[in-house]
Amino acid sequence: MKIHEYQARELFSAAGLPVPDARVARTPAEARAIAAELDVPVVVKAQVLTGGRGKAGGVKLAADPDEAEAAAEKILGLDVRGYIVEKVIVAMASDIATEIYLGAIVDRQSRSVLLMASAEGGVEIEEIAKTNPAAIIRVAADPATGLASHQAREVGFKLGLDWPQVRQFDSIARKLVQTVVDLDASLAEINPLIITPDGELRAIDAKVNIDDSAVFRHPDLAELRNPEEETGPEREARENGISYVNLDGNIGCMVNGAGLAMSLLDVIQLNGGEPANFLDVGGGANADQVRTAMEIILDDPAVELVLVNIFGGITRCDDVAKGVVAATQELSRTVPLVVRLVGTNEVEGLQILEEAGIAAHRDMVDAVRVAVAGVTA
Amino acid sequence: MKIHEYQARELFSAAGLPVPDARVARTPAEARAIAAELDVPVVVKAQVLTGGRGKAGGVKLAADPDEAEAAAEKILGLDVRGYIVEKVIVAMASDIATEIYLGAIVDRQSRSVLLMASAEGGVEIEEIAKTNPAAIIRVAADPATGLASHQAREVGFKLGLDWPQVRQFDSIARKLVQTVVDLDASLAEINPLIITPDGELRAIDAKVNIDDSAVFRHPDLAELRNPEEETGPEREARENGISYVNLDGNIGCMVNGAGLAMSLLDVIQLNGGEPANFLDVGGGANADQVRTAMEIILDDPAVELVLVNIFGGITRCDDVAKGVVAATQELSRTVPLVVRLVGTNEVEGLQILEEAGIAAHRDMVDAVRVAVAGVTA
Amino acid sequence: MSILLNGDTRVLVQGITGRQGSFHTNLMIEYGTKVVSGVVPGRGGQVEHGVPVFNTVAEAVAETQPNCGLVLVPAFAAADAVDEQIAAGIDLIVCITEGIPVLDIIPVYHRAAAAGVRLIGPNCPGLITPGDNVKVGILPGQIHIPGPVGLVSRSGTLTYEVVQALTDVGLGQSTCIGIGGDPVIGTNFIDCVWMFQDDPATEGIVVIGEIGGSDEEECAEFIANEVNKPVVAFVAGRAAPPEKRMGHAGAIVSRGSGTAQAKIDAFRAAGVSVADFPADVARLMKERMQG
Amino acid sequence: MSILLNGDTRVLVQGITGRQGSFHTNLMIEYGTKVVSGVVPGRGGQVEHGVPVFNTVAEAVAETQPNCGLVLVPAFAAADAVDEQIAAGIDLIVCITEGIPVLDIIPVYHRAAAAGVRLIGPNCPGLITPGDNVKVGILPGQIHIPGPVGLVSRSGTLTYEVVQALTDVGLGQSTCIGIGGDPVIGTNFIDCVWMFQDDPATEGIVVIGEIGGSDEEECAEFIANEVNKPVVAFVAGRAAPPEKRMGHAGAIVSRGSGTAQAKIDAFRAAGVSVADFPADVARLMKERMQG
Repeated sequence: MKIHEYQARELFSAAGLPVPDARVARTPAEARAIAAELDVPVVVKAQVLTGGRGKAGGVKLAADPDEAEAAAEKILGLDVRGYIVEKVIVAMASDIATEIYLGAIVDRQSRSVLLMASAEGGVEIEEIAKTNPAAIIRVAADPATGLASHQAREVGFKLGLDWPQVRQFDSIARKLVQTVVDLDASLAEINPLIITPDGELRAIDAKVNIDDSAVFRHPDLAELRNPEEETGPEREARENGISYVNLDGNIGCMVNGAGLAMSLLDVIQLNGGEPANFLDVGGGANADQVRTAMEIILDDPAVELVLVNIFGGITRCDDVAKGVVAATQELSRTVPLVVRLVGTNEVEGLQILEEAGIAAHRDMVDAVRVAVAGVTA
Repeated sequence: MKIHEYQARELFSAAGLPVPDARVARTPAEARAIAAELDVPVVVKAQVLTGGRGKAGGVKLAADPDEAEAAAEKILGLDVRGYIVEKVIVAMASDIATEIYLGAIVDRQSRSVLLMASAEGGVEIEEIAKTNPAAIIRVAADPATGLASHQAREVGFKLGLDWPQVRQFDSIARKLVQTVVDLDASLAEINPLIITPDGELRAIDAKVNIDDSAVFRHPDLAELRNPEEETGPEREARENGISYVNLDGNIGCMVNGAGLAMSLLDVIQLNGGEPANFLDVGGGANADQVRTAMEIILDDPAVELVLVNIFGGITRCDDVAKGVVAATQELSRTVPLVVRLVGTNEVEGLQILEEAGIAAHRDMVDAVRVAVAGVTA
Repeated sequence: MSILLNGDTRVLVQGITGRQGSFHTNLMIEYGTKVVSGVVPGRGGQVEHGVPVFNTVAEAVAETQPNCGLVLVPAFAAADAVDEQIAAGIDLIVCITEGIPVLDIIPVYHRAAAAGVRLIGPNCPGLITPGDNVKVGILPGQIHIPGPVGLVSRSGTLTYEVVQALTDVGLGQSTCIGIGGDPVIGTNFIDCVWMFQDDPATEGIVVIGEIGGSDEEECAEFIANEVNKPVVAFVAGRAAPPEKRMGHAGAIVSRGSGTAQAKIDAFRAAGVSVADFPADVARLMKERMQG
Repeated sequence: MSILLNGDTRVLVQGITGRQGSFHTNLMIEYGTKVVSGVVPGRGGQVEHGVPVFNTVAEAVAETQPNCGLVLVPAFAAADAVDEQIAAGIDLIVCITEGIPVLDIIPVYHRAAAAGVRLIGPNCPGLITPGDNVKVGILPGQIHIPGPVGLVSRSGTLTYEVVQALTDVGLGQSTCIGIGGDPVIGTNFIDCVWMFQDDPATEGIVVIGEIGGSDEEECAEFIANEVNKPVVAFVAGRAAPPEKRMGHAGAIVSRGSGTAQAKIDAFRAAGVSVADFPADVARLMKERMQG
């Protein structure tokens, strides 16, 4: 689960991280008022659930309330990687002597919370990873005991900080790792962590992603979920235990199993088609779930045809067939169906489809070719 | 650091442990008022920093406010193992079907937080350890991750609890271990943890000892320190970094090093004398500390003679000698001195003593014999 | 021969009275697996599909001596269940449960590693050795036949797809393992490929990867250096958009890393044949094993 | 010969510029110890008693290759210092610091054990091997002479008392170790007695215990079963009242357990000679070694 910078800043503040004052504005007038109240040069920053807002013109310095209003005017409504800016924050601008990248992530390889730091702050970490991987300092923290002070100091000295700066860095790095642990975050990032000309460290940006599997035990974090993170169908799918990702094509896909669903998309592309979605209806799906999944797929007006690809293991083919038939009969919108159905109770399933006048394939690649021909015809 | 039951109950409540309502009374009238307000049968319990209050008559059931007042009348002022009762708590009485012992301690052998439980609750754990050691169930928790739920369940089932009780026990046991970890306690104990006839688990008593070495990082706990835990000299010693324990004899002892100080007491007893105190002036003690230590020793009016036993390693004999001489000259009270001084800068030290007219021994046992003869003469 | 499982495997099922636990216990027994005990707190003394149920793993171990534990309990309780099996001395643990908070599984992983316990999963379908009629988990037994191919996969149904294709061309399986779709899992590709390389009954190895992480790349390097048996791979997710979680918690192209193409390239560079679509794995393996 | 220390011991001192650190570094160097580096964050680049100071242990290890680390930093920072030395690969760590919260040292102890690191202390005077002119810690060098007696103790000054008595009767020491007076320590009596039993240069073993815990009792049992060299013990605290901490955090008779008498009885039952007062250890050892 992704949250906005302003939400992450509040979590960071609560964790004792040095986050400068900032407030949210939804209109240029609000931005002006906040800048007037802060009465210092400010930064106006787009709040979007994606990176790259700087390059898209979503971050602007403003010396006075007039400039802040003008900046907000330009930023609100911007399209940043497909997200429309609806909110900005107006934050105290800081004098910057040095910019550091600092992030804590749950790391697959080391099975730990990994602290990553680089003296090349302000740039996205994947950029640094590409251009100068040696500039990234990594240290693995034991999530049970947190980052040790000596680990933080070592990173601080490697960043070239002096001792008063290392002491601040020690506290910040340990709190950032603890934030990951306490919030079940998969990532907590400060980019840039700046050093002012006076030698003070400040978190100028804030980013937190929460482990979706752990949201259930953080009711306060669950409330931070932003509607724009998901499309309507994505939300409906999540609430029904279905994995669904909306894509740009016209072939609706219903599959049991994430790996099989991914490879169906691959095979569609390989054959010149364009999938409209990723959908994993889950293991052991019953007729109701299949019907709901079909509803979600058909909610996308771009869908011209639905391709059902089921390999029955725990999932029973007859259950799937019943759901498919029910959906075709009950849903208002109908599109052509291509079905591939094999595995547990395959015979019974095929029988049900046949009775409803739906033909089925045994081979996945065959089914894909028919589907692609169906939409391009 | 020991704290009172009523203080431990508050810590337990804050940790979410099921502690029945109770309030503190300093007079019989207060006890009556609390009983009247609770309007149920109550237990009146002495608040003393030691065990054994039950046997000493410090715990009484009271059916109504009259009885509560009478009980408090009898308990206030009682002497329990040398502690005079100044406060009681008046607590809701609970119907008891079963009594369980439950304690969490920092365990030397397993280097872990050890959970101990026994179906023979209400009895002191050392009694159970003597009479029926097999009745004590032990499980070691990793302090970094806390007691695992499965560890708690296993203990609960071994105690013979049914499933609804095990679920309550699971929560209680994990919170008790977490209390040890969060408070830097050396012990947290519920004795008895009772099961009501309705199957509800309740913590009827509460005991918490705090690791003295960790009090510095718990300012809130430091405020719970009770003056009656220490004598005035013990407090003064602690505040000066000196280890001091008041004893019943008449030979005041000043030693550098805890082991050497303990063995001085042993040798005094072995030779028929009675030490007035344990005192470790610390490694590397200087003249000032020696003078303060002498002051603390002489604060005890039972002291008839002071025996100084120094083996100079880091501690320098000349420093000690200066402190001893300063003390004899500046302190109002003077008693005979027996000094044993060897080790680093021994020659210089002996010289200083000699100039002040103080004789010194090289052998510890010789010095002890002279001291014992000095007080029994 | 095979890896991890054999005719002496004695399985304990944690969560045996649950909907999933009961259903799959029955299927495992039907397939031939020796399920010796189940554990559900508060259900001690009951019997499920003829299998005695205990309150704790410790009791079940003392009474029934299992050497393999299956975890089929809800996500909030699953890490604790794995930990209970580690503490009770079980040294092969298969955790099917999906949706476990990743920070719950990390300390348990390290405890397993320190105790020399092999943890498979979580969020995996388990493993099967057709030649011994033993399966632990939810893999459908009927599509498998005994044979020389070892298969390791991050995905469930995709595995079935490939297994069906292998079986259709007459290539049976020594052991098939689903290692799980979560970001942090107990056993990775290298662990399994290593075991298959050492297993005399395995003559060819199938690796089924997907987007996210770099396990496939590390496995490719390992194969290049240490494996002389033919290896065929398939990697799902070439069409997946970046920054979107594709069903599995671990299947995400994040910040430009973990793409299918990088994994496919790594496998090819290591001399591994990479299939374009799942069923093609069978054809390629047949070629490699004959070649 | 000796245990743990020898002529190749290269010592890193953490906290070298502190009051205690500087003072004892000087004494160690004067005694003959090879102190190769010091660590104090923020003091990197300085020199103390001719020894280079680094900001981190990792740097000091890379530059100066110590094989032994001494911790002489304040209590609030000491567990972190031990942990830093473990992480940097030092495998003999001596922690002098007194007053470390016991819950700080527990995770560090387990990390040391898992990494195969020997931790001595905390709250101990360190160790000394007179025959190689090497000492790590705060033991006064001048009272020691080389010889055949290995000594292990929970107390500092009491050790000096016994060592002086040994030296006075001409019994030199192979190695003397103070294991520390805290409830949780890295190395216990059994570890040391075991090493002394295996050390060809050690012909007799002195064990100096005190009230609190049951380390002495366990050591006595170990001696009865595994040790054939003469052992003499002294146990401090016969006159100590119950429930009172006698200086050391670990020296407390708690709830009737950990009494001096129980320990003395255990030693006697194991065939260990127990001295009535410290200096008498020397006489008893002389008798035992001649007998």
